[in-house]
Amino acid sequence: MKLLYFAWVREKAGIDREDVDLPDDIETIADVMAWLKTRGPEFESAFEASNVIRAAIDQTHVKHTTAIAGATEIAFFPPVTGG
Amino acid sequence: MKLLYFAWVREKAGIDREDVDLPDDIETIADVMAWLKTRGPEFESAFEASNVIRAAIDQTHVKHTTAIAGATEIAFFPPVTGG
Amino acid sequence: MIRVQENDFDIGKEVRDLTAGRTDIGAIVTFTGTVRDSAKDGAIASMTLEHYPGMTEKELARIEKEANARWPLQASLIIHRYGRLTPGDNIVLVVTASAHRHAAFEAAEFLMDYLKTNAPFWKKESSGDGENWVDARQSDDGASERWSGPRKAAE
Amino acid sequence: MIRVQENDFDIGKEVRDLTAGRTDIGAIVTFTGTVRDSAKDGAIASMTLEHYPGMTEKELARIEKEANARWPLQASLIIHRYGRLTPGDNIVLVVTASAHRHAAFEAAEFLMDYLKTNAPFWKKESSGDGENWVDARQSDDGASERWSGPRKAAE
Repeated sequence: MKLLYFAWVREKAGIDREDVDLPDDIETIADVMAWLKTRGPEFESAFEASNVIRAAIDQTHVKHTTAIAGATEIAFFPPVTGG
Repeated sequence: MKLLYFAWVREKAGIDREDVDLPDDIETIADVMAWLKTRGPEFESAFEASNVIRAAIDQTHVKHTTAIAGATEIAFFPPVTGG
Repeated sequence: MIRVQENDFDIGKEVRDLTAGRTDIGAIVTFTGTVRDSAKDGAIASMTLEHYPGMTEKELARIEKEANARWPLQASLIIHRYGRLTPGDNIVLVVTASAHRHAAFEAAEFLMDYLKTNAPFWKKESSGDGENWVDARQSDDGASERWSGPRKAAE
Repeated sequence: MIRVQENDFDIGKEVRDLTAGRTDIGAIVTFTGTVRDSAKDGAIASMTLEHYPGMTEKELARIEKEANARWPLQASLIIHRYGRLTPGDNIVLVVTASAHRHAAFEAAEFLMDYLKTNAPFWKKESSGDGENWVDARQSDDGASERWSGPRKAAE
């Protein structure tokens, strides 16, 4: 699975993109974030306030409860401020 | 008194501006229009639908009931369509 | 600022001139009215705008002042053309600049609604069928009246 | 049409290109968002816009399509810049063209409200006090939600 990080999520995680093998029991965006938090202090810090972090699957906004089945690219970022 | 006419009021009256001596008993815009109508077929035609004609005293929109006392310039025209 | 002129305007240049050197503006709204080829009775060949010199400037200035009193604008501009125009030509330009977008949008809409009902312009369309004075639209009176109630929320 | 670019844009040129040769347009609204020097904690030296290449284009196209479904637009354009900008610089341009002004105004406001809440951009301000990510504003979520109710009246 391709994971992307933007803005302060990227800065805290210390990485902007990576390819990872997600554990089989991960079903939703929330599961991915919970798993990411276990990957060391940078990710723990990046996903500490996970309730404010937004996600996109294959470049479409999704909720934390959305299933990731079929996804090829998941992005995590703070609330957007376009315009 | 300086009188000005615009758009189809001007075209029907056949004149765009004139200086006139108004009779002493004329008090309001409505009085002026009623008097203008008596000045021949062109003015009768121009002011026939007097209810739709708008007026300005010294370049400010006024109502038909507005008194003309103190005016130096009165304009008559159809509803405006700026913009 | 207001201008009544026969010649055309360039939106980009007008915005640049109005906002040059300013760093307190976050939102700029422009409205451009153009001659639309949509006469009820066939294609318009041209449109002639007649106006009331003197009163036009007075009304535009009054309307602009009113918009600045209602919304926190950093800058505003109204340009209105007169004379003979053809389809696609610019008629009017309104520019409003504010710190926040809602004020800029509302002030621009307000200016246009008031121009429609208060600026002393009259339009004569020429088409293959002859000439025709454009009627003022009742919907424009309605659009203008909506601003006379309680003030709409603005940032 | 949508464009995501690092370089600046000229409002006048964009409007001309979008409306060239058209005689079915009566109203053109533009919105330009600019960098405002108004950080809570002192003067901004610069602002850097990060975005999500690929998703940005997808979201802008989706938002533009939605506006065209809701209002009778003759033409529309969204340009969004990214990279390092300084106070006074242009950030975003929205252009809507319609036969009537209310549709053009409403569609432009709708586009801006949705850009604020849906376009994947993030802004980092640099000032004398250091760097700071700009928070998304709750008022922007509210502005976006107002379009999810019954459709507003449009000509």
